[in-house]
Amino acid sequence: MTGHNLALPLLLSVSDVTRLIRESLEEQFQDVWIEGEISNLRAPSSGHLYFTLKDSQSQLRGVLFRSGALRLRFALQEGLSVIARGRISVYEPRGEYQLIVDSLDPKGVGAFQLAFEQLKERLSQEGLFDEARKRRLPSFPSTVGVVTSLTGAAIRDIVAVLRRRCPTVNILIAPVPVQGEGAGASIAEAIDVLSEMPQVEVLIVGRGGGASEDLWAFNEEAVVRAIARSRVPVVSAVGHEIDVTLSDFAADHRAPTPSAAAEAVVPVLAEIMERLDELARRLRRLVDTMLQMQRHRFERSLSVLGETRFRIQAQAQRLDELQDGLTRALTAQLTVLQRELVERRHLLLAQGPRNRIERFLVVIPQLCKRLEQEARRGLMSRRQSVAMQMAALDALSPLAILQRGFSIVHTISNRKVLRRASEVTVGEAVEVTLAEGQLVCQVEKVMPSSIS
Amino acid sequence: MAAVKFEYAMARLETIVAELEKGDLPLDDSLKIFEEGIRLSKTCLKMLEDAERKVEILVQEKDGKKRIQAFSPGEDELENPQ
Amino acid sequence: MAAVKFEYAMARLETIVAELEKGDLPLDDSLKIFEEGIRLSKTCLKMLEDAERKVEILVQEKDGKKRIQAFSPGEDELENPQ
Amino acid sequence: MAAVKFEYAMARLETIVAELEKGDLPLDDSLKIFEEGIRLSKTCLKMLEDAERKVEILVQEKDGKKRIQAFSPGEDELENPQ
Amino acid sequence: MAAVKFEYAMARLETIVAELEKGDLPLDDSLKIFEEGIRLSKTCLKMLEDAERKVEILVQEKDGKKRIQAFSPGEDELENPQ
Amino acid sequence: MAAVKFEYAMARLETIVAELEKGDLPLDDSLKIFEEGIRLSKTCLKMLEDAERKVEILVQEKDGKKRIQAFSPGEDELENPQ
Amino acid sequence: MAAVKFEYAMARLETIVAELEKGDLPLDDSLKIFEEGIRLSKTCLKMLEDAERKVEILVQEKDGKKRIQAFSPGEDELENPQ
Repeated sequence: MTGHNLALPLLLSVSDVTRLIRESLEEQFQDVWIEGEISNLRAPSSGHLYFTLKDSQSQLRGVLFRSGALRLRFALQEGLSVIARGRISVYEPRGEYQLIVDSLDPKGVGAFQLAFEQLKERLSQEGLFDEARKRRLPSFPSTVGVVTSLTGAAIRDIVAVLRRRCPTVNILIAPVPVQGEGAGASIAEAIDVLSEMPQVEVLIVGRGGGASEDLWAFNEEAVVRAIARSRVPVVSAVGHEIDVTLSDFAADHRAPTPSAAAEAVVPVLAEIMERLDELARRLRRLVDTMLQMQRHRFERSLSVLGETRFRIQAQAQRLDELQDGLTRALTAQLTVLQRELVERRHLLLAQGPRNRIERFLVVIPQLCKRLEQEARRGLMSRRQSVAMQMAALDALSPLAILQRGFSIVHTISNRKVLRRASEVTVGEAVEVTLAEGQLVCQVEKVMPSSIS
Repeated sequence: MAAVKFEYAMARLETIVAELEKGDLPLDDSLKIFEEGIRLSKTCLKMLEDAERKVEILVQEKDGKKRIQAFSPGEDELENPQ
Repeated sequence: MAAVKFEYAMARLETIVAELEKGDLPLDDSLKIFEEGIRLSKTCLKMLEDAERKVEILVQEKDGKKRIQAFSPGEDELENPQ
Repeated sequence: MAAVKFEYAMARLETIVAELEKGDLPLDDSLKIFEEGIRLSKTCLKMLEDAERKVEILVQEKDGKKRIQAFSPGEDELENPQ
Repeated sequence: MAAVKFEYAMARLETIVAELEKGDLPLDDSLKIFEEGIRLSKTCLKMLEDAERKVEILVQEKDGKKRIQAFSPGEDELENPQ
Repeated sequence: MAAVKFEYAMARLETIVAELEKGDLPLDDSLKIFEEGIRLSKTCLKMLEDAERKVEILVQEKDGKKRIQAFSPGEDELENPQ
Repeated sequence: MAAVKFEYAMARLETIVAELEKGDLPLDDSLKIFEEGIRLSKTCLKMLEDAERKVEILVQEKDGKKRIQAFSPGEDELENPQ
């Protein structure tokens, strides 16, 4: 805000003036410490934290960028008094000035908060809050230990939920004061005692909601350490969901409310019973199924085994066929042979000597007939020849002259035909042959001259 | 008769006929051969008759046998062991 | 008879017939072969008849057996051990 | 009978028929082989009939056994130790 | 019987039937293998019947046991120590 | 029974059944394995029935106990020290 | 009851059911774990039935000793949580 600013041109754009204001502010408020109370806290997903620092009269917008926000050791809360350190700047798009925070420390709660932070830091270094230490809760404890006040809603809620969910569970309560002087020591002792009791399987440690100072006992080191060394898993249930204590960090399980703790510790018995029932049923069903399957498998094998009979019967059928074939084939051969034999016998009979015999029986009589004919004809012709000669002889007979009256005289003594009378002597007997008959005469006279 | 062959007789007969036909034989010779011719012709006739009879007998014998055979074949075989 | 072949006899018979037919045999020769022919024909006929009878017997025998076999196969086997 | 093969007999029978068909055999030879043929045909027939009978007996025997087995399997096993 | 394999016998029987069906065997060979075939078929039948009986007995035994088991499981175990 | 595993017996039975189903075994072999199969099936059946009976008993026992427990929980504990 | 953890029994039961579900166990093993399963389910049931259902409180005596005593803080309060 010096005079020479007046040397600026008369007409400035909004941007120009905003830029000039920013430069001016940044120059003057480079590193300031500001005390105030957090309000209008916003934590968008970017990780930057936006809030307003206020006191009784004024407000100042502030922003803690993501890197700074991650460095915070406590959770930034509405109404928290803090000492912020940073620089003033202008957010030009809106023309608003704001505090850009470098570091932020709590103010107001002061010693408590600091102790909390210091203890938390220390125990954390010791590894008390390590995730690896956290134990699984028993799924079905028979006895649940409860460390809380007998007065107040917490114990009521816990017992009611436990009984409702799991009527069989035993509940062992260690009543303790949960706020005020000595509360922490009582709580720690109760945790130790209950955790050492053999029947106890899980612990619930907690109380109902209240002011943050009222919850302080659960930030005490003794309580946190008792929780950490408990023989059995511990469920913490302090205040409401937003209330965070060191007990919560040390517990094996953090429940937002006492009711929630009771729910976390026991299952619903009805569900267990149902599960048990179901398992028993499945067991039975599985065994039945298995037996049925094996039975089925067995029956199938058995039925195939039974078919052996059919296989034998099939063989028997084939055998029958072969037997039939055997007889049929041989009978067929016999029939063929018989037919051939019959044919040959027919041929034999047809070609037998009978024909020839019959033929000859015809031929021979014919030959005989010819024989006879020839014999007779030969005789006949001869007879004719003889007859012819006889006829010729007859025609030429010297005796033919006798018919004309001649006669032939010949001597009886030498049968000489007489041609001369002198050839005979008187008294001699001569034979005279006539045409018919013969005469024997005696010569009486011989006359030698012829009759002329 | 057996000695005189039919054919010889016939030949002689034919010669005689030829001689006679020539006619130049004395009567007594003619008479002689004429007579011989007559005799020969008779002989021939006789031979022929004998032959005819024999043929007849053979034929009858054959035919007769045949007829008899038809009734008693066994006996026939016994009577004619050939 | 066994010695005389039927075929020989038949051939001779035919020769005889031919001889006779030629007609130039002397009478007594022709008579002789006529007689022989007659005898041959008888012989041949006899042979034929014998053969016929034999064939008859063989054929009948066969048929007879067959008929008998049909009724008593066992006996038949005993009677004809071949 | 075992000595004479049926097929041999049939073949011989065929030869005989062929011989007879040719017709140039002497009568007594043809008679002889005819007789042989007749005997062969009888022999063959007998062989066939024997075969038929045997088949019948074997088949009946088989079927008979079968029927018996159906009623007394135990005895059957003792009677036929194979 | 144990020595004769059923399959061998059946195969031989098939061969025999095929041989006979071809029909070109000599008669006495045919008769011989026919007889062999008949004997084989009897043997086979016997084997099959024995097998069938055995199967029958085993199956009945099984079924019988089953029924018995239903009433006295303990005894059954004693009778059949496997 | 303890010595023979059900699974082993069933596996063998199934092998046998498969062998029989293939149908290419000799008769006597198939008879042999059939017999084995029958024996195995008896064993298997017995094992199955024993198992079924055991399951039945266990299940009934459980149900029975349950009912008894409802009336006398203390006694039950003495009888079944687990 | 304390000795046998209910959870352990349940877990084992689950394992058994899972084993049986896989279905690749031999019959006798299956039967064995089935029996075990049945017994486990009985045990679990028994544990539940045997549960005492106590609500107790740890009380500090005057002498500093701690004592457990039954607690029935306004039953009405417990039974009717708002």
